[in-house]
Amino acid sequence: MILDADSFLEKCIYSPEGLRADGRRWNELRQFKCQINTHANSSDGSSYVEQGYSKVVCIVNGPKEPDGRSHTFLDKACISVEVNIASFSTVDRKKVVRNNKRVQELNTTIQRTLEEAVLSHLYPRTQIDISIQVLQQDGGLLPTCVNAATLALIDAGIPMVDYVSACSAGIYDTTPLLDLNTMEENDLAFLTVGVIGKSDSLALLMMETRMSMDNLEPVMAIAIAGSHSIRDIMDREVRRHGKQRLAKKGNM
Amino acid sequence: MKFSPAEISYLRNSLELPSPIRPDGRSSQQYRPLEATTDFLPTANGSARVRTSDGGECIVGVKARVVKAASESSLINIDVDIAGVRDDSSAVVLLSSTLQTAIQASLPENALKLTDVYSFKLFIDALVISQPSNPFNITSLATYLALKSTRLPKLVSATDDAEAAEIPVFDDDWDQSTFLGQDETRQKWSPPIFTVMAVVGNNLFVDPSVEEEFVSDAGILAGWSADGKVIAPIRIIDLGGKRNGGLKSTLIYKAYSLLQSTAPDVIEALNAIGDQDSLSIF
Amino acid sequence: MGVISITVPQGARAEVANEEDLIYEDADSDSDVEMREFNDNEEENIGGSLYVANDLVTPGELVTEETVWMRGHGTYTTVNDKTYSSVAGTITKVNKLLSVTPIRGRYSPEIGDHIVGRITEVGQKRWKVDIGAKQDAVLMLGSINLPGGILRRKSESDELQMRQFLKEGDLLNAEVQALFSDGAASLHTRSLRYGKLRNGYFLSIPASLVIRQKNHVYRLPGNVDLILGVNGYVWLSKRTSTGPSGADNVTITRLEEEAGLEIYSDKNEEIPGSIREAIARYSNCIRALVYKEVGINESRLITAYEASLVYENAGELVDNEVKDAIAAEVIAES
Amino acid sequence: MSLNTETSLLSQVDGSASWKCGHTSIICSVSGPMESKRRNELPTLATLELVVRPAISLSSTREALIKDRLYSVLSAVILRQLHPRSLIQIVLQILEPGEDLQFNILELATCINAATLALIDAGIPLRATVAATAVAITQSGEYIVDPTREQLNEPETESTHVFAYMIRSDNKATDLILVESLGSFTQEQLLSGIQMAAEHCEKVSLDIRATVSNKVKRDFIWTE
Amino acid sequence: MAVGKSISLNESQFILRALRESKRLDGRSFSEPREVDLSFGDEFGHAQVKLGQTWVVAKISAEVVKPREDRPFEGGFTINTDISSMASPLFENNRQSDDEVIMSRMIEKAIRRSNSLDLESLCIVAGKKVWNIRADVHVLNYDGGLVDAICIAVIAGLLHFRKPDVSVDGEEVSFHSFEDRNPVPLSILHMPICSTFSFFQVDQSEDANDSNNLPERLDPQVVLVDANAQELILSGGDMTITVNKNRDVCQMLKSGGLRVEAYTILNCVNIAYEFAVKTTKLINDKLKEDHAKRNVGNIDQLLSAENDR
Repeated sequence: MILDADSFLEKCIYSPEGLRADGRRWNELRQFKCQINTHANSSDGSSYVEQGYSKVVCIVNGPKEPDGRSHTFLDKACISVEVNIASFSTVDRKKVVRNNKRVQELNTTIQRTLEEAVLSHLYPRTQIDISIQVLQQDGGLLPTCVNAATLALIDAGIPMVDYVSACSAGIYDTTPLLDLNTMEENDLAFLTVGVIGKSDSLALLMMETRMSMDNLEPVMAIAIAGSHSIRDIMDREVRRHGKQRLAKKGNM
Repeated sequence: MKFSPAEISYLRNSLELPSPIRPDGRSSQQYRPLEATTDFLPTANGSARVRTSDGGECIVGVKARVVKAASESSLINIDVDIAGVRDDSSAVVLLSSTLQTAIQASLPENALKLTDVYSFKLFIDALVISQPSNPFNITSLATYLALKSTRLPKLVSATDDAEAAEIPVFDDDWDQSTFLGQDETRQKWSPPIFTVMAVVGNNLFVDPSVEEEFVSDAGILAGWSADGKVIAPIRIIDLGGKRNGGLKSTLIYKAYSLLQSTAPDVIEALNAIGDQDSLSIF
Repeated sequence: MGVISITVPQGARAEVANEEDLIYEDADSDSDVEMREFNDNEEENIGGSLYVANDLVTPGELVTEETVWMRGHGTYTTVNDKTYSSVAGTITKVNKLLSVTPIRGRYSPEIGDHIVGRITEVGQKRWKVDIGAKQDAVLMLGSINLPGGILRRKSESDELQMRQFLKEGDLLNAEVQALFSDGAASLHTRSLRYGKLRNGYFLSIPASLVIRQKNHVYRLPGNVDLILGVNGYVWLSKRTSTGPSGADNVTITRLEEEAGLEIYSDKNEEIPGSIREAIARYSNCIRALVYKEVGINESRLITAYEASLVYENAGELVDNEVKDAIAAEVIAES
Repeated sequence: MSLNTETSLLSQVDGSASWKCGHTSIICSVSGPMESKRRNELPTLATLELVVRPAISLSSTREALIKDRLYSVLSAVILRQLHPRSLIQIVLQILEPGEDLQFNILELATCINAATLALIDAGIPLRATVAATAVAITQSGEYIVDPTREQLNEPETESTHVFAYMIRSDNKATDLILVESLGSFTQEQLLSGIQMAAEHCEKVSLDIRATVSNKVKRDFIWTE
Repeated sequence: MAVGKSISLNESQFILRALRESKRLDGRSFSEPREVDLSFGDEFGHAQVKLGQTWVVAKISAEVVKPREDRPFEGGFTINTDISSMASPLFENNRQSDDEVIMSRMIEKAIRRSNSLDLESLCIVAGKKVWNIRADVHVLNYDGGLVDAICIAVIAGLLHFRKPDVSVDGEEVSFHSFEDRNPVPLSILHMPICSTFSFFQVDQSEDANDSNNLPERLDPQVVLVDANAQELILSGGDMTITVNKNRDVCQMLKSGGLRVEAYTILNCVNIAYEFAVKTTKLINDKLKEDHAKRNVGNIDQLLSAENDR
């Protein structure tokens, strides 16, 4: 339980010494922890991602027989995303209605971002359900969800062009800051990118706050670099888990 | 979930035997192994996660907010969210109302009271991520663990504010916090636990699996308090079984004794979890 | 025997051991604001060479630059003709075919697979069957044995009474006869070893743990028959003289005699308690092997069963420690 | 009173018309007959989907009332049996109401006229042309056809009426299809109002005819 | 936003082939938006925008409400963008599709969240009475570029709108009719202008149907500014950038779809900026024109924009 939320706010966002309120430097990610195959018994693919204090669980079911005509496409799989934000995920408890517009936008955005990476044309007439549970929020909701969904899809063995990794970055005065927490998101202009693989290609770009055009390039650059680092960490986890499973394959 | 007539009759016949054979060989009062973690959400006052071996999973977060006691109808609010189930469905309503009533009744009177005017209000939010069988068992167990791990910050301002209302101030040191319902003797409060038993013929089974629920005549929902006493409500519920005849009255008696014999073991196992530390929640 | 066992998550323990693997901070990489170079991961071994089989590749990883390979499942190529992996898995090469087998994934049917399935839908002249794959399989009315023998012609009345043969929820075992272009399977049960299932208990396990064999029907000690579907659907039943397993070499004449309407009966035979107990024990042995991700075949299952007899009550086998012990014994044996 | 009509001004729908009379301006679109949703399908008739959208704020009971009146007129005049199992979608967007919220006569009359014109533009078979007119009657017994906002707000104004006629051959307003009278009025007042409206509706019908023949001339310019 | 279920193979191949040859069917260049046709109605706050065949009307209205408890000094501002099947039968009445939700969120962010309307200037009596400004957007015809057109219409409508003058005497608030005192304009802090870019994968090879043959990662892509409805059906994804003439990017959204290089996006921002500068000037010119017209005829004395709903 964090009690000193107020004393937190008194600190400045970026000190003259180049440190942020939580002690990070401008280009430093928060602790990124991830695990795949966390829900082996109840899903085809699953993951758990922590980005700082943001924590989400993702469960993938499918490809499977579609639920009905409206979920059947003749040329590709039907991917649906449902984000559920737990009422206890924020510092002040807040019940989020499922059909709220912001959640709908989040669902659609994640779905379309993943569609760009998933080779869904390989699975026509099937359905892939992605369900994301947000347990705790501290900034970077969208990127954390995208990263968790990528891992869960890989865990489910669903073919993808490459990882989709997402990260946010903001601007403080003229200094770009990587991977913002809630406090920084409230005070700074920031954007979120979703990168395919180790390229500079963006499937996702979202900016909801006002930022000068001239700051865009450095902020986007650091966000892309951050996404690449996240891809590496995720790849490491996929390999760790893969090796562990291959070791067990010895039992076959 | 659909089953074939041959499967149903095999399962029913096995479960109806005088000494029943459950599909996984468990005894009537045996639970499936569970996995649990507590206190893993730093932004909540208390939290717990319970997972069953068939993939059922429930996460509960408890948050406290300072309110003016007079303006609240209840100081406890329980909200259950089952993935894929509508918020107003009967399963959700039954679950949250049962837990709400029982927890409210069992919580020591002044556990949430801060001052004459202010009080804590507890928000207990249960999130059932996946649940092949009836969600009652794991939701109740997870709620129990979450409440057991719930801590409230220590009040440092005056408790007497009847004359001059003053917003309460708390100690920033989390180590000074107290567990919910903890009294002067540092005795911890234990919330009630509910369980669902499946009825097949003359037999009762705790922690029924999906297939056992499907062939059951009905379910009996009952709870017990911390001291192992069976408590209200005791209710016959539908578990999705097709056979809906009446139940023999002796079954309720059986349910009582079954509960009484299992309750101490379950409480002991649950309390042992709180003492184990874990780094990750999965 | 305890009433309940509650443990902290396995993952938590594993993590303590490999904390290094899981926790990573980007503190040291002083990445410039310049956009990074494509592929700066030193772990990756890109070049003309091909990974050795069983090496792990992850999505987006270059598998080979050589253009001689035919690209199979789990790979893709761009116009530059390089081959990339699209899943996390291992590289397999069969002649000139290069594919990546995902570590995890749903069962993907192959022609000849012996599978167990459950009817989900009765349609026009066909059933839809859940076989745990990406799509439901199809069983055509013409691909089953009709009562009255193999030589009987399919008639319109058969079309109208399809539910009398197989209805929603019914279990059957069948062979994958053909695959559609989208990967869906077409089944048939035109042999007495296949058909509707009764007298037993169903459970589902990951298809990846089923070791493919010539025969997937096992006669197990304790008068129990097992159909270990390649798709991970398992059927444990009482051994019967005419059961699916007893009919390996059936002549057409016998088929005709036996293919009465009773092959679609929903009625179980009398099953003694001892067999029910044995079935429960076997199902727990299978779950124990699954728990430890040990591949399953006949001999391993028998080993597990024999090892389990130490525990007098089959219910003890649900405990994770007991599962560990049983699986360890099986691994030691093989 | 200035009248301004236009047809075929929207590209994505089958028929459209705008009707601007005084300060009331309404635009109407018609799509269909087209594929209907299974659950809305009628076995013997075309389904009529009608939407009336206010200029400001969301649709309220006021628009629901206009919609209800309009539906009774349109369902009677459209030959729905010619297109069973199909859907005809009619959307009316009020751009400028031209009257205050407590009134809806100008909007209702204009909606009917705009819808008729749009239906003709879409080529939907109709039993007859429908024309509507709004009338206000004052304390002194004065009849005001198509009153202005100010006239309606006068305390003098005692009752408001909308009359719609089906107009068949010879441009004669024969069948009264809608009467919507509010306020206090006498029997004579109503009857003479109806009489007066008939005359006016015939004029409106001429306007519709003029607009349509203009459109036809424009559309078939190449045939000459 | 792409609305439209299908387009014939013939048509789609024709359009894509033309794009490959750097041609658009309406003769525009790739980075050329359609001409903005802006006009104002008789009433204050009624703005009409035509962008090609796309036709939207924004109506601004004001009413007096009690402010939110947590924001006693701020007025309210709501934007309603409900699209009916008038725009195209592909829009369902009374139901918002995913695209419509994203679009309305985008307009919300572009105009409301970017603080283009000064909410504090809407305060009449703190904690008691504030103006609530409402923008109702009616989409009459759909031919792509919806967000762009709606945004211009709403901003122009806000600038055109006049609310009655108010005088406060202690707790007493009196509203002056337009005849009494000249009505007052809203305080608009900046003018966000949206530009939508659509991305196309124009394969060099004709046989793009080989499922195993994915396009090269760094394939040249076609980026169209302000695509029309037909082009949108074929687009692989789009991105909307909102900029004002002060070089502030107010909102950017590319929610999935074809991946695009970062430098392409930066180019798009520059194009969006040019469009914003041009459009801002256009809006100001049109407003001046309208103002001049009104002062000659003095129509505004007859009309009231106040709405007591």
